[in-house]
Amino acid sequence: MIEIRVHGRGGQGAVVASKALAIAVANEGRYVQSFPEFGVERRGAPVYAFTRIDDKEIYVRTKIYNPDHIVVLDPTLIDAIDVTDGLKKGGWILINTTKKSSDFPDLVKDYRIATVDAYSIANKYGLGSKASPIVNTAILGGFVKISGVVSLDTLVGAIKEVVPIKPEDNAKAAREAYDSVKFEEE
Amino acid sequence: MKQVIMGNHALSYGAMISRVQVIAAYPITPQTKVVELLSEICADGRLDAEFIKVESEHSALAACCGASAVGARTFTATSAQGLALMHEMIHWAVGARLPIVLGNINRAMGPPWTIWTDQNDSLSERDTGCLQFYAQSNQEVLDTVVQAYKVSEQVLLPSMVVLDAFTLSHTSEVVDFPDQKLVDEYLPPFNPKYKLDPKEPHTFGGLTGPDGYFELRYKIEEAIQDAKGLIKETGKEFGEVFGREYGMVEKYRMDDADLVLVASSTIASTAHVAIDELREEGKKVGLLRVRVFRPFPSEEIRELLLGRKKIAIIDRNISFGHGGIFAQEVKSALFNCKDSPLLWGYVTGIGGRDVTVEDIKEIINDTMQSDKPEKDILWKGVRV
Amino acid sequence: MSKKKIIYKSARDIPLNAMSVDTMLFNKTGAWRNVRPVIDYEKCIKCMICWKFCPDISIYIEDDKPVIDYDYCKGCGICVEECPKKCISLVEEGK
Amino acid sequence: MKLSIPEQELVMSGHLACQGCGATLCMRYALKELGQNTILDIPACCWSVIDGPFPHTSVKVPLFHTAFETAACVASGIRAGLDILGRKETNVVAWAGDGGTFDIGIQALSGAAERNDNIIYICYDNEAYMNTGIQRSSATPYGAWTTTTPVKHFKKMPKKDMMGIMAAHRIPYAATASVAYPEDFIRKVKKAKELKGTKFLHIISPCPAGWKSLPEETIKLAKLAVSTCYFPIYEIENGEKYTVNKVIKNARPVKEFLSRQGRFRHLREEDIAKIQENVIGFYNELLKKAGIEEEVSVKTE
Repeated sequence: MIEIRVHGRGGQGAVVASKALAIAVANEGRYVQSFPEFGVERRGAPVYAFTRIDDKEIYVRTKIYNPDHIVVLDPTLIDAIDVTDGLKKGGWILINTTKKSSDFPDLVKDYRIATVDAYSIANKYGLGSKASPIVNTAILGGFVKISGVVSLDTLVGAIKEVVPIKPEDNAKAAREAYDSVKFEEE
Repeated sequence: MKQVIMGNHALSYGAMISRVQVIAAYPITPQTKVVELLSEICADGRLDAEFIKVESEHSALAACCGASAVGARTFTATSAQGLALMHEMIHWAVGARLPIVLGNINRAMGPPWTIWTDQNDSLSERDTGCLQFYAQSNQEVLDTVVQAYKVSEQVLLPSMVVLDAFTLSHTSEVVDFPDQKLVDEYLPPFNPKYKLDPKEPHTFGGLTGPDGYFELRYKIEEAIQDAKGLIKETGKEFGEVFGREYGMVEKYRMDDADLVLVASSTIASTAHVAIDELREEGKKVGLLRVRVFRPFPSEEIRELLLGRKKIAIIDRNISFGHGGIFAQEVKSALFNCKDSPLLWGYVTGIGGRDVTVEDIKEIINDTMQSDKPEKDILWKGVRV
Repeated sequence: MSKKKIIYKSARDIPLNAMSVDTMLFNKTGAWRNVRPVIDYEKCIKCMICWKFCPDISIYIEDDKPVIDYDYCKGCGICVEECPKKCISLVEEGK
Repeated sequence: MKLSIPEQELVMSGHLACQGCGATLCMRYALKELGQNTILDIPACCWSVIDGPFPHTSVKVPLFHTAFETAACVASGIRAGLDILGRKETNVVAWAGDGGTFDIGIQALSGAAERNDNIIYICYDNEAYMNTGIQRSSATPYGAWTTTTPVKHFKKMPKKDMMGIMAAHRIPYAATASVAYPEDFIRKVKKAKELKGTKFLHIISPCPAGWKSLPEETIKLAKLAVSTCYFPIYEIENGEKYTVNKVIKNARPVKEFLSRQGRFRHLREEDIAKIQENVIGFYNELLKKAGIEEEVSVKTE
């Protein structure tokens, strides 16, 4: 079983990201659950979205307390909240940022850091507004590369299924992030 | 001083002598006399109260919530469809911990239209956390309103005082009016610690996540359990001051009874006569009247029913798909107990069909002659 | 008024009717923004229109001039839009 | 430095409203005038969440959260309680969104208005059920997208004329306002405070999330709502005396208001023309009721 937590802010598409990933996993014939942190979503306020993946039917129906990997759509969250809460040692942290993983000294100690500049990719393809670009599909491309949970093509297919507008641009953003994500290969 | 008054008016006078300060009510048969009298009482100054004539029962209890939240003693009354419409606001009064007293005239639920009595309306509110008192006489109606305020205002939960349509609401009988001065001492003014007060502003009822809601509900259960002791205490004190003692239940000729009939409201009242007549025939039978349904008197039920040979329970209600509600609750109180007696659950009197002394004697005799109940629900008097 | 989120450890100390006992000031909503408004006091004519239209009450008045409280400013940009002198600019949050 | 509105703040920072939320400004302005001696009751709406989770609050006055249908009748109850307890000076304010006012709470509002209970009912109108994720309400305008009026079936009914309904109740005072003109809104809150009986204030309050508009343009939109006559600003006393504030002689095309909002992006020219026609028609009716002879025309530069 693989458990993933996506961190974002209200309106940034964390929930859609988790859903797109779930569809991709299902399209590859595996079992999946995708659910938001059910609470009060407000534009700008921190939100969480979860995806659970397994090869057999998933019976557990609780929150995810110890994710294997986390995805951080909004870099400012890193100072605002403890994004690593419960994260399994050695898990991936994919951060939407222009910084390098070495710029996160205290994270690098226990976890594997990957970075991708999803903001500029999103702006390049006109996803969301300048003030709040929509980075969810871009960053998924990066996540699929580092985690390998599904193939890029399956992900792109799922993204086209789930995004409300600009399916092609979202697909391109995912592919570009897939190629540009930076991480140290062990 | 004694007067001959109907049950409805006993409710109004109960509110009057409790010096309620805000009334909000909407008319519904058979409760209309309650609000009509209260309107006169307020108009001619016998009661210094604001009476809001609202446009629906839902708004009636909502207005009461507002008034109670600022610290005014509030009252409303309704029946059947009106009580059902209030359901959301009964939850609200409980969650906001507002000690409103609500008179409910038991009336069967429509459709079809009916204005006659049964208990399905009030019993449908049994899970809300609102206390429930079932009176068997107009005197008890009046007395219970006063006691309900005293209990509610200590546990900070609303109370429902229930009386039968017509067999009490429109039946006049002698009622002794407690002396107002003594009532004022017995029931001090409502003075809540926390209320809506600009001088000490608080918000009530804000969004509460799983990290706090669970504890808030636990405290409600704690409070309604505390109410058991308070109900006995205030009932005893009422006896000392006014000469009529009340408790969670009423025991009638139960000491050596092998078979105990459990009943409530006016059926229980009639049952006194049935018990007397059967006693004359040498049958060792007794009556346990359940006066308080919430909080449920489990302790009294165990203390008074365990060890008996047989129990017959009369429900003037039906929880569809499961049976009489008093029967279910008595069974659950006796479960896990050693030598819990066999229990016959009878459903009768639905929709106001009269339940006579003969009917009750038949129920008791049927129970005596059978060695165990053939079915979970024993319908009595329905033409099948 | 403490600046901490209150979590009740047990039913014993929780107020009965979900009554508030503190403000929301613990919630530094400044963390929500990804752009921040910055006032150019050279051009500011102290008309206080920015103070007037701030939904987060995070522009306060200090010796007759508007000061932005970045603890709470959510970066909505209304002040930037409404400033008659266009002397408030939006700056990318610490990228 | 003279402020155009009272300086006191009875709403505090840290509340949970979205960036650029109009509703927070409505509350901020109302409380500036209502002052500390005020009790609010709030049914289900965005403000039920904006105020903050238990045990925290963002307002400095007592607030009673209540069920969706009951804003007005709870206010009536609070008023009765206060009056009998001799606290007649306290302002009792029902504070609700458009859903709680135009739809589920209209019965209780009509009841209070018919009884002329001494309360102030303020509806901040963001034109849909925003707290539950932008579903249509009867306050949603003709043509608008919401999650329950998808683009192919945008809202066909016009916005319910709540002021007309309140006028029919002959209440002492009903007025509309815009969050872009706090001075005007606060003057009306003050007037409501000083009158006895039921007072109804209806304030247009843009919602970036629901209108699919930019957070920074909340005030700009609230100004355009007025200058295009989309949301006229006026007062009605005792259901008959109409006063139009900010009389618009030549209105900016309503397209300027609509085009800045994603919820109208799908509208074709003929839909916009229909809206323009209705907006001007209604405004001219209003002018007539206020005894103003000339009619408004649409600027076509």
